[in-house]
This record gives sequence, C-alpha cells and structure tokens, in this order.
Amino acid sequence: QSGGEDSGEKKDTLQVALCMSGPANDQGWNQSAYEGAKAACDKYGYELSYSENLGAADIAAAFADYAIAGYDVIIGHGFEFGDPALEVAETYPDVKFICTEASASAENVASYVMACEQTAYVEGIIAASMSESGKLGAIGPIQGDSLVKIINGYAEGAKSVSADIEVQTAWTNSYVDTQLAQEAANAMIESGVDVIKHCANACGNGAINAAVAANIWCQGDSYDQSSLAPENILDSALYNLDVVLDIALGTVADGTFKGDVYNLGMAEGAVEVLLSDNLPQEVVDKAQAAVDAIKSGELKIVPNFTVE
Amino acid sequence: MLDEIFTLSFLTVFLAAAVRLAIPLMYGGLGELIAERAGILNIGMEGVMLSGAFFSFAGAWYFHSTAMGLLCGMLGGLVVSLVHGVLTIRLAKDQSVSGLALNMLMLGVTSFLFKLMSDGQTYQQVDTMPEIAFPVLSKIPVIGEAFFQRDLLSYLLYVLILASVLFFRFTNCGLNLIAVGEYPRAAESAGVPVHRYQWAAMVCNGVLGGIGGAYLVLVQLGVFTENMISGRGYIALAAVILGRYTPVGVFGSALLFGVANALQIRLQTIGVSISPYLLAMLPYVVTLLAMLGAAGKNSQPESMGKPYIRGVR
Amino acid sequence: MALLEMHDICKSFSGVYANDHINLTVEKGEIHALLGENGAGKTTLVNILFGIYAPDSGSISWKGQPVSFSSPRDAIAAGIGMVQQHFSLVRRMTVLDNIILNLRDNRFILDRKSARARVVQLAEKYGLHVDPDAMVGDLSVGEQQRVEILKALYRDVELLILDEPTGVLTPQETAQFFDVLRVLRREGYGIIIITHRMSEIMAISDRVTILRDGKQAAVLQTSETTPGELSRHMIGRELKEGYDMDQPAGEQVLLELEHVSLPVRRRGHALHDINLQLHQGEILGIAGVEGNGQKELAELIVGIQKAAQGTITLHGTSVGHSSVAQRYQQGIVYISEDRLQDSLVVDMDITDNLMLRDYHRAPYAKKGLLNRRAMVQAAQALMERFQVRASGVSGAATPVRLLSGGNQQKLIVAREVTDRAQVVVASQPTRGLDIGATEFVRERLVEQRNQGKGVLLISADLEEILALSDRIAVLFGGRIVGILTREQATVEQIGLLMGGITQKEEAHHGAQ
Amino acid sequence: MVLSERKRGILDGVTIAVVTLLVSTILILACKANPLEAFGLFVKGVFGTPASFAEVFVKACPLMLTGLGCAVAFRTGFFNIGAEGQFYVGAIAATMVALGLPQVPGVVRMVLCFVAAFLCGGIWAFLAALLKTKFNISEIIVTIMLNYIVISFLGYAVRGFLMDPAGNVPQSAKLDESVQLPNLITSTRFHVGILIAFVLVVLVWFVLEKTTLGFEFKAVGLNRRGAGCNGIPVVRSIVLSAVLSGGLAATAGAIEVLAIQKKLLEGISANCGYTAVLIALVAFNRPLGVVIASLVYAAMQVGAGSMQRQLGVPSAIVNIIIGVVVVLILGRELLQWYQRSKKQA
Ligand SMILES: Nc1ncnc2c1ncn2[C@@H]1O[C@H](COP(=O)(O)OP(=O)(O)OP(=O)(O)O)[C@@H](O)[C@H]1O
Ligand SMILES: Nc1ncnc2c1ncn2[C@@H]1O[C@H](COP(=O)(O)OP(=O)(O)OP(=O)(O)O)[C@@H](O)[C@H]1O
Ligand SMILES: [Mg+2]
Ligand SMILES: [Mg+2]
Repeated sequence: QSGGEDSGEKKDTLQVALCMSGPANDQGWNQSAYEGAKAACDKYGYELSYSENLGAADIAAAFADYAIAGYDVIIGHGFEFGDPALEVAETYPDVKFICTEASASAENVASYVMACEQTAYVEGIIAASMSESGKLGAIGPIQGDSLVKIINGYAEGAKSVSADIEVQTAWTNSYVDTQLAQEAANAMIESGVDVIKHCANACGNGAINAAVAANIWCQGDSYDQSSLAPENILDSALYNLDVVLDIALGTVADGTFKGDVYNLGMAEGAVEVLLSDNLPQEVVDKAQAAVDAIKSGELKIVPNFTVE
Repeated sequence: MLDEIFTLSFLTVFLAAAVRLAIPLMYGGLGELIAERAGILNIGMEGVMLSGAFFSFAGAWYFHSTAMGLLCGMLGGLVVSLVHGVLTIRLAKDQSVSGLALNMLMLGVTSFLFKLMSDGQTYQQVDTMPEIAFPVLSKIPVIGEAFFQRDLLSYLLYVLILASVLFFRFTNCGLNLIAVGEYPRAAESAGVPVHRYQWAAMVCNGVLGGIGGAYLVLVQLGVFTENMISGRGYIALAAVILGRYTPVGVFGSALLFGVANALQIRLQTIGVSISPYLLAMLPYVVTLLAMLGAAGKNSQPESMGKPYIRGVR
Repeated sequence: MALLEMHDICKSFSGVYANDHINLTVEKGEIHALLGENGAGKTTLVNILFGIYAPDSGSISWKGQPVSFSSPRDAIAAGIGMVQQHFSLVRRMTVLDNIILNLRDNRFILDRKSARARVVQLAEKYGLHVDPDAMVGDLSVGEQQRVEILKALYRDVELLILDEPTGVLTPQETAQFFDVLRVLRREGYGIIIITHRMSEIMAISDRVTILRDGKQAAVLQTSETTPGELSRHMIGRELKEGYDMDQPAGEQVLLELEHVSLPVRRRGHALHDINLQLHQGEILGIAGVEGNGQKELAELIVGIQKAAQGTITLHGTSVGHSSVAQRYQQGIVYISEDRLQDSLVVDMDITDNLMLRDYHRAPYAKKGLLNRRAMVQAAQALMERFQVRASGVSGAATPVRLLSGGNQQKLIVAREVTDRAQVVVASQPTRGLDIGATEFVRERLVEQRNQGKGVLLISADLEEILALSDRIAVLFGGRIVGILTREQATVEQIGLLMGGITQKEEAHHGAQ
Repeated sequence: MVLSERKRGILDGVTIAVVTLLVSTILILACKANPLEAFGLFVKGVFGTPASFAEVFVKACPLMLTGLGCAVAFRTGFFNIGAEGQFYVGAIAATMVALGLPQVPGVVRMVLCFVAAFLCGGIWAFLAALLKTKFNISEIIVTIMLNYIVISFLGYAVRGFLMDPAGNVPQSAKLDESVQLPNLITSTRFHVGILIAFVLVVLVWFVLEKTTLGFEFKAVGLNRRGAGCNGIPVVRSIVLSAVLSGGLAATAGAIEVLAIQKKLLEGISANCGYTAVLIALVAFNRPLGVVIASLVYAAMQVGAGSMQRQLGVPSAIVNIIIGVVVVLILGRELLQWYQRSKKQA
C-alpha cells in the first residue's frame, strides 16, 4: 500500500499549499513568494507544498485538489487566483484561502495587497534624481494590475522630482522572453534613456544586461539584484512576501484569520526599497525622506491601474 | 515621431536590434531547412533549441567556459534531433507526432534540470561572448554595425549560410540531399544511401538548432530561464516556409521577423498609443503579408514528412 | 562464365509469392527479355537484383562471385544499372542534375560543364534528345523516359536492366532505341529488358524468360520461338487477331470542339484552335508524340482544365463551363494516362476507388448517407466482371497501392466504362499492360463503340491507334495537323504528321 | 515465438508502463521525494474521489473537441496547427455574446454563444483554408501566425473592451448564472459541456465514416489531385473540413468559458490546441481514438498534476512523463525485448 499513510485528518502539523502561475525559481515574483512561504511555514511549524506554472485553466483544479487532500491553508500568489479561490472556497468552508494581490474576500478567503506603488514611487524619485538625460525607461512583462501600478507609481515618483521628465514604457507580453526585454531596454537606451527600471521577473534580467552593457543606471526588482550589476544598480524594490505571508499565516496560527482584503505597505515592511552604494548621499536622503513620509502616512500614493 | 524613426542612427541601431533578434531564428531555420530538405520535418525545433539553450548554460556554468558551453549546447540539440531521427528514420514514425512530443518532453526536461541545478543558488549568470568588430566592413553605414559588429557565432552563421548555398548548388552531396528530400526512391536507385543522408541532416539539424538556443544564452543573455525559447522554434519553421526552402530565404525571412519585432518594441518605447498587445501582432501580421506577397508555387520538398521505407509501394 | 546468375529466387509479399523459385542467367553481350502478365513478378525479380528488395531465399552470382546487394548503391558499385518501371526522376531537378546524381566519378564539387558536354554527346550518339537544362517535371512522359535511359547509359555499367522502357516511346523512338541496345550488345553489355510487346521481344532479344504467377514458365531462345508460343506460355492461350468493328461509325455528332485554345504557360504545350468532332459509334484516335497537347486536350474535354477560348458541346449543348462532376454526369468519362496521380487514390481500398465517381448516387448513398453494403457488393461484382485481381486475401478491401499496374488499370476501366458513359476519353489506356489485359481493355473500348458511344483514344502506340480507330487525328505542337480515315492512314503518313510535316509542306518539299 | 497482435499490444503496454514508472521513479528520487508515495498520490489523484475522477473528464473535454477538430482537418490534408487560436476565438466570441446581450434569456443566449463561437472559429480557420486553396500558402505557417495574433488580441481584449469594469484585472466580467453551463454531478466539476463534447464526437464520427462528405474528405486528403480529377469538390472539402475543425476547437473555447471559468481571461487553453495536434495524430484522425487519447492524456495530467502538487516536486515532471509516454509509444519497436530473442533464433 503506497502513500496510504492516512489522509489529512490525523496530521498534527498544519498543511499549507502555495500556488503560483510561474516557475518557483523565476528569480522574481514567484521565487520570493516561495521563499517567503517557506520561511513563514518554518516559523510556525507548518508543512508546505507548492504548485507552479499553473495556467488559468488549472487554478481551480489545483485548489480543489489540495482541499480534497486535506490541506488547511491554500495560498494563491497573484490576482488571477482570487476568483477561483472564491469559487472553491464555497465548497470547502474548512479550508482557508489566502490570495496575494487579489481583491477576493469571503468567510474563508483573505486577500493581501502589497503597496508596490510605494516602492515604485520612491524608485521614480531616485531615477529622476540620477538621470542626466531626463529620460527614464520602465519595462514590464504582462499588463496586470500589480504591474501596471508599479509602472504608474514609478512615473508619478519621477514626475514629482521634475515635471518634464519622460518615462518610456514597454511590455514584453511574456514573463520568460528575456531577449525581448533586453531588446526593449536597448531600444530605450538608443533613444537616450539613462535609467532603466524593470519589474519583469526573470526576463527582466535582459533589461539589466542591456543596462550594464550600455553602462547606464538600472533598478532591480523582487530581490537584491546588485550582484547582477554591481556598478550600475541604483536600488532594488523588494516585495517581502515573507513578511506578508508571515502576517497572513500568523492570523491562522493565532486564530484571528478573517476573510477580508488587507493592504500592506512600507509601514508594515511588506515592501521596501533597498538602496545601493552607487547612490550619492543627497539622493539617498531624498529617497529616505520619501520613505519616511510614506511610512508615516504623510504621503499617500494612490495605486493607479490605468494603462496610459 | 516619424522624424524620430528615420534618422540614420536610429536605422543603424534598429537594424542591429533586428539582426540580434533574428540570429537565433536563422540558426534554427537553417537547421530546420537542412532537415526538411532531406525529407524530415522536425516540428520539435522548439525542443531542440530549448535543449541547446539549457545545456549551453549548464556547460558554461559548470566548466566556466563559453567554449564548453557552446559544445554542450550543440550536443544538447543534437541529442534531441537524434531521438527524432530514431523515431522517424529508423522506425519511420509520424514526424509531426514525434516533433510535438519532443517539444513537450524537452520543456519538461530542461525546466526540471534547471530546477535541480539552481536549487539553493540565488542567481546564476555566465559570461557572454564579446563583440568583435569586423575591420572595414563594420564601418559601412547602417548595415555595418548591424551585421559586422557582432560576435563569433554571428560570423559563423554568415559562413554557414554561404556554405549551405554553395553546398546545395554546387556539390555532389548537396544534390544528393535535395534528391533525398524530393524523391527518395529516385535517390536510392541512383545509389544514394537515403537514410544515411537523413541521419546526417538530423545531425546538422540538432547542432544548428542547438547553437540557435545557445546563442541566446551565450551571446545575448548569460542566463537560462524556463521555456526561454518561447515559440522561436515555431517561428523558425515558418521562416523556412517563407524563405522557400533556401538558405538565403531563411536568412531574409528571419530578418524580416526580427525587423518586425524590433519595430514593435520601438513603437512602444516611442510611446505610440497603441496597446502593446496589438503591436505584438505586428511580426505575425507582417509574416502573413509576406506570405501573401510571395504566394505562388509551392517549393516544399515533395517527400517532406513522408517516411521512406525502401521497397514499399 | 555467365555475367549474372540468379538461383532459386523466392520472394513473397504478405504470404503471396511474387517470385517462386526463379532462375535467371544473363551472358555478356546478351539481350535477355523478361515476359509475363501484369503482376507476374518481373519487376520484383529485377528489384531483387538491383538491391531494392531482399529475396526471401535464393542466391545471386555476379561474374562468378556470389554477391548480395543490400541496396542499389551496392548494385551500382558492382556495375549494374536500371531504368525502373516507375520513373525514378526528381521532378524539381534539371535533366542534367538527374543524370549526374550521385555518379561514382563525381567529385565533391560538381563539374556540370563537362557533364553537360558528355550528356549532349551521349544524347547525340544515341539520338535521345532532351534539353539538359529543362526541369524534369516540365517534360512529357516520353521525354522523361529518354532521360531515364540517358541516366542509365551515362553510368558505366556492364548489365543494364530496363523495366518497360519502351512503353511511352513512339515507334520511331523505339526503333532508334533498339539500335542503341544493339550497339551496347556489340560492346559486350548484358541487358535485361521487360516489355509486353511481342514484336519488340522478337525484334531485339536473344533469349526470353517467361514468368507466370510468380513461377518460371519457360526459358526460350527467341530465334526458335513465335509470338504465339510466347503468349501460350504467358497466359495459357493465343490471342485473337483484330477486333470486331463491323458496323460503320455513326453520323451523329456526339462531342464537338470548336476553336478551342489554351494559352501557353511557362513551358509545355498548350492547344491552338482545336476543331474536332466525335461521332456516335466512333473511335477517334489522337496520334502524336507525347507532350504535344494530348494531356491538355483530354483534360479540357473532361473538365479538369478550362479552355481559355472556344466551345465544347456534347449533344449540341455546351459543357465548357461544367465541372468535372457535371460532365461525368452527362457521360464524359476519363481514363487518365497518369493512373496513380489522376485516376486513383492509391491509399484507399478497391471498393472506395471503384466508387470515386458514384459514391454520392443511389444506391450507394441516399441523402448524403453512404450505404457501405451496396458499395461493397457493387465493387465485388465489378471486380469479377473486369477480372481485377488483388494479391491478398482482403479482396475488395485491398489498398489499391498494392495492386500491380495492370490490375490498377482494369480497376479504372471498370469504374469509368459504365452504362452512363457517352464519351470515353481514354489516354494511353493500355500502357504498361500485358497482352491479356491490353486485349481486355481494347475489347471494352470497342464494345463501347459498338454500342453507339464515342471513344477518344489518345495513344502514343501507333499500332494501337491503327488497330482501333475509325478516324485518326494527329496532334503536333498543340494543333491538329491532319485528320485521316482508317482507310487513308498509313504508319508512314502518320509518322510524318507526328513529326510536324503536313501534306502541304510535304508537297512543297516534293516540288523543290 | 510468434505473438498475436493482441498479446503483443498488451506486452507493449506493460513495457511502456514499466519504463515510464522507472523514469518517473528516477525523477522523483532526484527531487528527494518518495516514489511510492508519489505513485499513491497519482492513483489517488485520478480515482481518489468522484470529484477527482470527474476532473479527468473536465480536462479531457477541451482536448477531445480540439483534437476532434484537428482530426477532421487532417482528414483532408489540411494541417491545422491553429486549434489553439481557434479555441481562443471561440472563447472570445462566446464571452462577447454572453456579456453583450444581457436582455436575451439565458438558454437562448447560451445557444447563441455556441453559434457565435462555432462561426467565428470556423471563419478563423477559413482564412487559412482560403489562403491555402486560393494562393497555395502553407496552412501550417498561416495557422501558427493566426494563433499568435489571436492570443495577442485576447490580451488586448481583456484589457480593453472586454475588461471587467468593476476591477482592474485583465479579465472579463463574470458571466451571469443563466448562461453558465450547469454542473451535472454536484460537488464535482462534471459539466454539461462534457456531454456536448461526446455528442459532437459521435456526430463527427458519423459524418466522417457514414456520409458522402466523409468520403470526400478522405479522398481529398489521400490524393488531392486524384480526387479533383474524379469530380470530387476539392476546394469545398478542404474549406469545409477547415471550418468544421475551427468550429470544433472554438466550441471547446466556448465551453471552457461557459462551464469552467465563467469569464474570459488569458491562458485558459492550457495549450490544449497544441496538444490536440498530438492527440489527433496519435489517434490516426479517428474520432474514437481521439476520445481515448484525450481521456488517457487527461488522466495522466490529472494524476501527475496531483502528485506533483502534493509532493512539491517541479511541475516539469508532468511534461516529462507525458513526453516520455508518447516517445515510447512511437518507439515501442525498440522495446520489444520479446521479439529480439526470436530474431536471434
Ligand atoms: N512492395 C510490395 N508489397 C506488396 N505486394 C507487392 C509489392 N511489390 C509487388 N507486390 C505484388 O507482387 C506481385 C508481382 O508484382 P510485380 O510488380 O513484380 O509484377 P510485374 O510482373 O512487374 O507486373 P507489371 O507488368 O504490371 O509491371 C503483384 O501481385 C504485386 O501486387
Ligand atoms: N519524379 C518525382 N519527383 C519527385 N517526387 C515524386 C516523383 N514521382 C513521384 N513522386 C512522389 O513520390 C510519392 C510516392 O510515389 P508515387 O505517387 O509516384 O507512386 P508510385 O506507386 O511510386 O508510382 P510512380 O513512381 O510511377 O509515380 C508521391 O507523393 C509523389 O508525389
Ligand atoms: Mg513491373
Ligand atoms: Mg508492377
């Protein structure tokens, strides 16, 4: 009898499943979630399984699959997990669903939205302060709202420094087409851009490559990317999913789990901007001031989801 | 906006970008061309290129050498083509089934191995090949920089294109290869060892496709990502058809594709207010229009895709 | 020591013997004919020799040494050349490239210049004229045959296998070709020739091996035998002479072509201003060297191509704009020269092929639904009546691909020559058929004529034209250059017309 | 020892299964997981509960329809690689009708969704058929290009005119209950669309095998010129088969939207349009074969997917296992160990 050492009920440790739309080692969006979930589960003594590369067609099936198998908490990482979570959650009221970047909420569904626009805003300030040409470039993968709000927040931040700064944007329509991201960056560089920001996961590496090759500034995403471009990196925007998931799983651990939509920002440590040594002190100060203002609530960045 | 498009320097860098985007397609297309000329359709080009990309990355990473990376990439592509050969030449199985299955298999295998390889590593990057400006030629306005300020593999590609043109046109083996793809029974009765030629073609197919994938890693990006070929193998197939089964045609149609892709990305950065999703259609629409413009006689090798078994009516 | 000895060769396909203990000996300087009905196993035997098939048992010795050729490559290396029954030419390569394909003395880089010179010289020497730079696909079947022969001659061989090489040649070309063979014989070549024409066997061969149902029926010295004896060995009886065409052709016009033209395409011959009348109860022979517009003429009448100018009428009503199916409905049926490509779907079975024309009519279909039972029954009946023989046990379910050429042709005749037929367009209807099958097909055509229908007989075989036609039209360069009645016609006269020399010109020549 | 066809088939099946198990074991061990547990999870993933077993049919449904579509097209030699694009065309069309005609009552609207999807998918394939028959342009290249175009268009649509006005997410608004295809078995996802798929399989089988149209398709596919010379309407056959093929793939898209997603968003095909090509070819373009191949494929996906999810091993394992199985099926001659001894004897 294989694998038959009893199903869910008898387990004393809580079982957590993480569902992602891309590869768990994508050096970006999904990897940070995976690592964050692992850290949080270790902390609370939960057992973690994960599921990657889920297409839209498979999400509900994966959720149901986990629910049937007796998992207690199911995490969906990304907006696209919201609706399927609501749907499946209805059938399995005992299972808790946690979604990031979604707007789904129900009895047993909680969503956590990270204020990525805050980091993007600060990055915009940094970029605009560092740019000599007054032209910035921002490269995104697929137009989804958590990505659009980054690009928009970035532009807003930059404009706050100088109103006539130009922000060029490009979308690769793919999370994996690294070459296309690199070409997009090249195209921007050719037209005079001297700071490039990406939020394009693994394919953003292409953008950083291009920046290094052209020896201009670049801004990383998702994790500390200074090792990719030690000479050229200005900062990296970090989405601390360990913090987010720690908070979320914490509610499970202490029994305060409640279905709702929660917004987490710099103040909660959910997002942050990691500055590099390449920044001159005055820019560091400027960035720090903005961060403080945001944290204190003095400065409110409204997420903007409209594509210009 | 238009004046921004038509400056000389813009054209120069634009063309350079187009060539960069086109070279992997040219390698893949050339490899596919040789296979199809020998009567073997390899829809698995995507898998071949993916294998080339992954193994070149792994080779370069573990041996700390670009040359070893290239070698591994070639071998990686080769293995896939040889499996295709076993199934389609030796066992005379349906070529489309085999190719599609290999695409799926290689997507799995490369992702899986990459996962094992990157387990516990934060970030892996390998060195990329340097640009080498070709004396004199690289000074030609517009096209000089695009074509002659490139890397070794690009120059190798030009040589290969030229060599294959000469090969098909002027050599005994080239003639035999064409005959094998057109009508293997005729080739056989002229004493051409049909299957041996098909095997040789599959070797070229694998090696060239492997280089095509390796090019992305070793020249342009220095990194591997899951499914990074993202459809280029299929575009290479299209380039062969659009290029009417000639090496120069493949070169041209891959370039056309590169141009269209470079253009759509540039239109985005210029800030044309068209959705990137509509702009992304551009390369495909252009290819369709080119097909329409070049419509006419069918130049597909007559026996392509049909397994050859000697003595079967 | 014989040049070639084949001992006890056996070969079966799915349990049916195509060769059953065959022996064949060929000496240097001998022309050895292989004779047998369609499907007797001739091609199989020479294919074994050429390394295309491996024999199930038996041995081959070549110049005294035991050999086994596992591919044509080995056979060619040993000095054996073959012109195959179905052309082995690459359509999209030039004549020259086809000829020099994989030559033993090709260097890595091809020397086309000297090769062309040699080809031209060889063609000159043997009178086999073709344009070395033409694409093979653009050539007529006859021209392709010449290329095949040139290709074999170009290779230095000691034994030449010719599988039905004369099927598509004109009498003059055949005579010329036999002169070539005689030269080769004198030069010490061994030659195996397969042909169904008794006259050719009597004219050219030294010895004849006769196969029947895969078995060796006889080996005879040509000089000591007669066509009658050959045919007795081959089919077990003697053939009739002549055909029963007593009543004269009718008067009423059945099919009429007026000023029909087809513009010239890139290459190949179109038709210019064709005017023809086909009467009831008449066989109208179309003579001409192949590639002078025969195929176009047939396809225009049948509807596969549409004429650019002119009118085609059947029973006085125009059919020029009707589709193939509509014309078939009105009684225009077609036996194409290209069986495999045009007439059959070789991967479908016999039943389906017999139903290609009528599958949508009652009783085979009602309201779009097929009635398989009726189809199979009808097919079996047709097979029986037209003596279509399938080698396997599956009968009407045998894929047509596996039938021998003769049986494929009978199948087409069985399908086309039905009660519905009014006008039978028969293009090279007996090409490649054995004498029994040939006789059978010709009888069917004559039967149609005698029933008051019209037959348009397009043939490169002058004997056939002369034996069957009430009137003979000669096609040259896409024009009708003369129409003769059977009584007027002589081989010489038609031969001249086929070469494009009209009577007027002839008179003109005579006057000079 | 000469084995009967049947026995050989069984032995082949067993051999393939054993080799696949072996490969999977190695892969699982490489991920430091327990193979026995894995296989248990696989079986449980398929047969564990009615819901999981129903999932096999849910997954098989789009494969069946797109595979059937490919099979129909392949019959006439129209090598349709465009099922993927046609699927999305169907999904888009169905969504537009479902959302765009709120005043029309549910069932009627549902029917209209299917009609629109079928027509639009058919037209999408018709484009390729037109280019092939009129201009002799390879349908392979055209359908691949059309796939990319429609996928981009979908991206545009769900961010533009079809975007849910209530949210900022690239997806359409949710369809109202009345147009959703209902589930047949409660607490599973076994929906009415699956029945529709089976009905269509039977219909298509009937057309292909029992009607003059099917006869025409077959003749055209096996010898286009020969069919034409015998008066069979070649262009009509190719165009019809292409349209039918596109329509079937589009129906799959419509079902996916109406029964599973209940809205339109990107990536809902799960690449079934490409898998469909494989399925049709493996099934020799026979409808019954398509059903079997789809079910087996879906079962492997469901089983392997479930195993992968709960074991936490890379999802690539699913692709590897399916790829290995297909390669082994093709290459089974090389595995016929029981034959080799005969040859040596
Ligand atoms: N590859 C094959 N597979 C199955 N059956 C075959 C094959 N080749 C030949 N046959 C069968 O073997 C028999 C002999 O065929 P073969 O071609 O040798 O006849 P042939 O004497 O050359 O006839 P023809 O005069 O029509 O050319 C026929 O019944 C044919 O159907
Ligand atoms: N001369 C040629 N050049 C290129 N391809 C050819 C040639 N002849 C035939 N073919 C192709 O080879 C394939 C199979 O052979 P074919 O259709 O000719 O039937 P066959 O039974 O071998 O008879 P044959 O050789 O007389 O044509 C067909 O797809 C056909 O298009
Ligand atoms: Mg023969
Ligand atoms: Mg024969």
